[in-house]
Amino acid sequence: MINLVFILVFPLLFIGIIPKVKAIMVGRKGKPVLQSIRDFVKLLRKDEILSEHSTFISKIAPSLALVCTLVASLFVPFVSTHTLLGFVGDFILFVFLLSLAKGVMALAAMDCGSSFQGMGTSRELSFTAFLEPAFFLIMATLIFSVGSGSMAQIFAQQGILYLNIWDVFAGLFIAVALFIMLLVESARVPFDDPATHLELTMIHEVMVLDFSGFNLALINYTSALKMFIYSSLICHLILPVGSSILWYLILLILIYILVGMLESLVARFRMNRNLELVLVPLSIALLTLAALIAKNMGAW
Amino acid sequence: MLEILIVIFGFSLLWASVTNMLGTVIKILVIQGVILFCITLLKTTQLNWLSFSLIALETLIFKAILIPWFIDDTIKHNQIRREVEASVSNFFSLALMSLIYVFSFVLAASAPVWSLKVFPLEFGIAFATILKGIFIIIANKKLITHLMGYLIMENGIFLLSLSAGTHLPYIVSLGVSLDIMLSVLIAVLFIKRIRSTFNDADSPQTLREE
Amino acid sequence: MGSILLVGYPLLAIVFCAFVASRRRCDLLVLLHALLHSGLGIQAFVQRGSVLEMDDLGLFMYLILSVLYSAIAFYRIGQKEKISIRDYRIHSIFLMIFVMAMDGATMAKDMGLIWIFVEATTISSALLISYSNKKSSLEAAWKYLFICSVGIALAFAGILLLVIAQPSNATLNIANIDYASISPLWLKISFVFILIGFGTKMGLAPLHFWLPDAHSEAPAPISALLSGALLNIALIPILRMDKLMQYSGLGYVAQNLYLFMGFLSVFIATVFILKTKDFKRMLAYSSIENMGLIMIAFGLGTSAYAAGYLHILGHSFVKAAFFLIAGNALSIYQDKNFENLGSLLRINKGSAWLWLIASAMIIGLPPSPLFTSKFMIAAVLISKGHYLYFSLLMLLLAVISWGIFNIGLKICLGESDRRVKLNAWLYLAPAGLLLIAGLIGTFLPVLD
Amino acid sequence: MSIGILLLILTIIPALWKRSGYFVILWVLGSAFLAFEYMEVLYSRSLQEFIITMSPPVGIVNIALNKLSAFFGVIFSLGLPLGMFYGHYYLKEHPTKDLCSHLFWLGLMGISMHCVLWIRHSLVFLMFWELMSLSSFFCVLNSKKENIQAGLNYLITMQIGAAFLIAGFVLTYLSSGTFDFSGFEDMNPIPMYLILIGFAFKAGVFPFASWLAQAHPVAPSHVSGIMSSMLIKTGFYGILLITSLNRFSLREIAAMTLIFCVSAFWAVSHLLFERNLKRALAFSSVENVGIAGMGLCAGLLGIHAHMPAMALLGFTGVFLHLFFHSIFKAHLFYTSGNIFLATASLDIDEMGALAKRMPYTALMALAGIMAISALPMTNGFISEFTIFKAVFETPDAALITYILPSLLILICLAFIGALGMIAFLRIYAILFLGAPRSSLSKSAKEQKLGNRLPVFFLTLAILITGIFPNIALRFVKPLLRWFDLDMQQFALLQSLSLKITYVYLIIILLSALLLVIRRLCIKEKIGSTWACAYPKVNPRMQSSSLTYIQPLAYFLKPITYKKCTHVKAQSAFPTNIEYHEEHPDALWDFIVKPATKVITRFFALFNRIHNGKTNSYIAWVLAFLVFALIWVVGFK
Repeated sequence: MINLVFILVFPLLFIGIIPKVKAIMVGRKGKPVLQSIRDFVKLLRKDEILSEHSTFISKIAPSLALVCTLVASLFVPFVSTHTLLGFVGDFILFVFLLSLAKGVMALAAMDCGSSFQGMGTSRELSFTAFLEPAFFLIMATLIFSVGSGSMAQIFAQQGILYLNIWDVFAGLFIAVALFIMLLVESARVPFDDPATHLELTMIHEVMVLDFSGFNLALINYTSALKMFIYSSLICHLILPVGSSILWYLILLILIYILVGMLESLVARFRMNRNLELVLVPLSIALLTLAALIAKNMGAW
Repeated sequence: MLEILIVIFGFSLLWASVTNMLGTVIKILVIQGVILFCITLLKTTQLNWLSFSLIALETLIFKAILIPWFIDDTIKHNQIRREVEASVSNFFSLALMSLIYVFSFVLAASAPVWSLKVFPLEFGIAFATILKGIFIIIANKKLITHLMGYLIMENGIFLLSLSAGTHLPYIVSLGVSLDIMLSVLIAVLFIKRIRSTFNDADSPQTLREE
Repeated sequence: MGSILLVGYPLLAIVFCAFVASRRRCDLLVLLHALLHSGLGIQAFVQRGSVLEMDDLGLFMYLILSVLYSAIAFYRIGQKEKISIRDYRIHSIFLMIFVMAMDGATMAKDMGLIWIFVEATTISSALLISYSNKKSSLEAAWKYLFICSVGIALAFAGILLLVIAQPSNATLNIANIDYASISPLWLKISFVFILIGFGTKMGLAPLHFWLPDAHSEAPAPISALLSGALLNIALIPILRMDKLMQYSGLGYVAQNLYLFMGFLSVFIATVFILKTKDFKRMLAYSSIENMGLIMIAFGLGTSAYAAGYLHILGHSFVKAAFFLIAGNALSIYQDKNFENLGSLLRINKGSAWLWLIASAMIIGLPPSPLFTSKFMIAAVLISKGHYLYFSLLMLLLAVISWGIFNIGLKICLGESDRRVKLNAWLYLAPAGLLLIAGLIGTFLPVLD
Repeated sequence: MSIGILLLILTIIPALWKRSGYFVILWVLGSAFLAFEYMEVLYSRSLQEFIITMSPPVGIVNIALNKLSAFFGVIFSLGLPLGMFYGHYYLKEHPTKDLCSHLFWLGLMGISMHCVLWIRHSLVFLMFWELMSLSSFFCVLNSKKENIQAGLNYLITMQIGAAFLIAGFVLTYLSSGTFDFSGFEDMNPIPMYLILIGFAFKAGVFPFASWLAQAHPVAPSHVSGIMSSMLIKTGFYGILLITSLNRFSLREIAAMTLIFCVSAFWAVSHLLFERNLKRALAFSSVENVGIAGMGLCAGLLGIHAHMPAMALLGFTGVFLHLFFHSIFKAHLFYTSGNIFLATASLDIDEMGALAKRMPYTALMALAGIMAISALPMTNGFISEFTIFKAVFETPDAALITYILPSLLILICLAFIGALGMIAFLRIYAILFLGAPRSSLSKSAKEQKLGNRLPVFFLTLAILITGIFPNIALRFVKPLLRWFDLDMQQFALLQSLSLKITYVYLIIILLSALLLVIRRLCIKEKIGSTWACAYPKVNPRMQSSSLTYIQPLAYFLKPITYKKCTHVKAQSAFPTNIEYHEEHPDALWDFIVKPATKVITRFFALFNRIHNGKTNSYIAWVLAFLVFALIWVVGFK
């Protein structure tokens, strides 16, 4: 049950860390960490403006997307390793729920009939074409090395046994792959700069260009939640089994700080170079899986 | 006596492959008709003299007299040019004729046991005539020569039936001659109608897969 | 007694026909002849050998002929020909002679007699073909007459060689030839001559050249009779000789020749179906193809004979119906080149749908018996291990079906507001034939 | 069963009198009887059998229903009347010239589809198989001149497929002695491959599926709906029949996996670039057959590796996917029919903002699109979920030989799922959302109730079987027992699906709650599109179908075959620059067209032998005489 509380409060809080870190890196003071929560509450009360071309989809899409991501996060272990819902092979439902959210958002983006949204959606979807298989491969590697079960069991209960080097090798590589997926999914720097104003270069931001008020709040919350899910998955993967909550929180903040530092140190990639890099998690997962199978076969 | 007649028949074939005048081909047909008449007479024995005499008479009338007159009349009527425009030179047709002779005699000789009634000479010449008849049809484009080639082939077949046919029920040989005569009559009728619709002597070639 | 009636009636009918004034009475006489013909056939079928002395093969061909003849008799009633009564009278007379000659061929047992009757059919049908004395039909008739009489002459040479081949009491009646004493060499030569002689009559591959011209120039009922019945009649002597060859142990020679000619015919038919622009010639080529299939069936040995007979049955009915439908189409369009035809479906819905169904049945789709016979031919081909031949055959048949349907669809589809009504009889005859073929196809009668 | 068939045959009478109304009613009645019969066989009695004896070459024909054919029978007897019902209204809007022949062929196609399921005798089966192809050919043709090419290609491909089947059946007849299907028990490999290829022709597997993409766009929507949702299933029914009766070696399973993966990839790569709506749906049929095939291979792997869980999940995935595919594919084709009736064009680039003009169709199409791209809350997801779960069962097994094919299935399934989703989101977005791109879509108006009703039933079916998967699982259960897979794994799956239903209910509840809150406290104002304050946003500025997937095309360049005509700018001030891109069917352009060209040129070589001269004909006679004599006399 603590997870549920965790999900509702913390994502927007942690999102605030990143601009703070970027500002400090540059020597500025930066906006306060709680600013994103304040924006969220402000937007909730605002009225909405809908384009005359928009249909019922742009009314229901943001809420459906939020609900799907919320329910998907119920499978993910946050603070406590016992998740609300969970069954063997629930990661398939998890992935498909996320793609449903993305799909609905893609449709909603195309709804207002301007060319920017089309451009944004096409880029966003071309990323998903490679992330979904990557996630499945990551799950296959984990199941191969750790044994099948629900997401909670795979990530939390088993975790990496630091004494066996193969587990460490597999776990760390998977963590890197997940980290790249985190960057892509939540539209962070190397792939898409949230702070840019030039619509031609945006990917995620331009999809939601036409939303305002209540829907915009929901969308911001959904992307924050998604980032929170991925970072929590990474933490559980790295932390050994049974480590305390404190370690988990520290690692979580560390990930957010890492993202913030990454944003300020690394410049954006060119648009088509971007797509090539999206293949990286897929290749990492494939590589580790092949190595593990070879190990099992007793090649080494 | 029989062999001499058949050899003369063979010579008439050689002569046909050399000539290039329609008139001479008709003369050859007449000669072949007469030879066949004599052969049938020679072959009549007491058993079947009635049927064979009938056939002999009939060959004489049709083969020697009626058909050549008919063809001669059509040639005069429709001003067909006199020569036989064979598409191959005389030398080549003569060479081919000898080849046909060789082939037919090899075939005749190759029959293992010769207890049968057919003498190799008779069968060889008859078989050669058939092939020669077909060759004449192939070599020429004119309608009339097609008919004459067909008649020479008929003579060859008639010679074959004579040589094989001593025991043949006469009904069949009668039927043979009747059929030949009928088909030739129809053919001549056709030539008249074709002559009137197509104005040239060559056989028509309109029906082809363009 | 039956055969006397069979010969007597036509002679009387011819005499009447010579004097009768109106065209209707000619048709009536022809119709009576057809009904008598089929009546006798059914009675002969019911009590074997009582009425007409003919063996099973003859009876089989006779029945096909009688069904086709009655269909054609009905069809002629519907036809409106714009020719003088005198020509029409000659046409009816020669039609009856033609059918009489074919009956003779089915009844005769002695090879010599069969030869005479087949020769008679050639002569009588030559005149029927040149019936509309256009330039092309005259030429087609001449070619038909000339090539067939050359072939028939060769056949007679074959019969003579058959006589030579029998040392002791030579007889031409296949049934009582003693197989032991026959000399194999002469028998082989005589078989070659007879096969080539009657092969030209049957339109097999290298000897088929007269068939497309003759069948496309002849009027619809005649070409239906030609390709439906005459090609089978020419098959009778070959089958009788084939039985002789089987018993005297030379079966393999005959089968090799059949297979060779069969495949060659199917190949030639494919070449020209793709090329021809005239839909009646396409039908003639498909007759060549089906005759080729029949020869393949007979070339595959006794197990495939049932397939051969079924194919003959199916092909004659469907092809005759198809020719009658083509006749209808010709009377609508007056032009045979299918490229500048079209929209038959709008002009005359009945004959368009008949056309499509007939073309579906001719290429052997289920309702037609050709499907089962093709299946059996394929079965025997594979069981004998000729996988290459099987795949080649299937490819050729696929190309042919493409050709036939391509022409059929180009004719039937399209938009036009011209509407043409045809006499009811013109639909009844082909539809009846197709129905019979369909019934045979589904209930597959027991074939001996 | 006989009453059902009798009623279906009776439908010919109204067909011939152009009474399509009565035609549909009789069809519904007949199918009801048949459905009852199929259900009875599926759930209670094992075999329902009687014999027809025919003449010797055919022999005894036994007509029997096993569970597999009963399963497909139920799908047919539900789908066909719905198709006819939609056809009735479609033809009222878009009348064809000769209605009676069209209805006759439609009825015949339906009857032969049912008969194909019963016959247990290979020759008679082949007869109805060819009858089915013939009647569907005439339905596709629909007596229009421009359909000739597509119709002919369809017919000839079916002929070649039938040739394979003939070869296969004959070989089994020779080896097993009977024409009966019992002869298919563990038969030797060559006939099995031939029969599988023959069935693959109809099922639409990779090398033989190009007929599908040509036949469907030209056929009227109800015919293409029936064909792609049910006719293709007869092909897959054959494949399942063979797989259920013999054991496969590992190499064969790996080969089948490869074929199905390649077929799905080929289909998706075309689906992404397709502009014609019905061609896109045809390609997606091939893709879904590929996915079902992958499930089949997962099941076979499970059986081969003695992993009961994987086998059960694989086969459940196959049957569920076939059942669901016939639902949502029919739904999408009938929607495309409605769109065609509304806008008289199938090119998606001319559409736009149809949701505004056709709200109901748009809503229902959303459900269909979600189903086909296997998004949760719809039945498409359930089958893909089962197949994924089957694949994830393998890692426990140690052997590499089992892991490689399952890994291949996993990767392909994931990729194809993602690409499929993108393709159908693209189609939905461009069709229904944004501003109208052409006058056609401006003038579109909602279809009458008759057209929308079948689509509504199918949407209902999608949502119900999607949200409560237990219904479908219970429908598939007897079939799995017939395949003798262990049942307690099945119980696990049922409990799992119960959990999924809970998840869906939570989602629905929460989103309803959220929307109510939104409705209460938020006021909406309609303004012009923001688009960064660009004043004149005209519809042509919207992204077209090709720009939508342009970034993705960068990746798929190696496997896509693109034909583009590009008029470059000649001078500094170019008069006309033109760029036109199209994605034809590579298989057809590179394999079938050159093959036909070679064949026709080869046959053209022999054209001149018929040159009209009599003496050349006699020369042929003489030549053959001499040749035959030498041949006969030569061989002693």
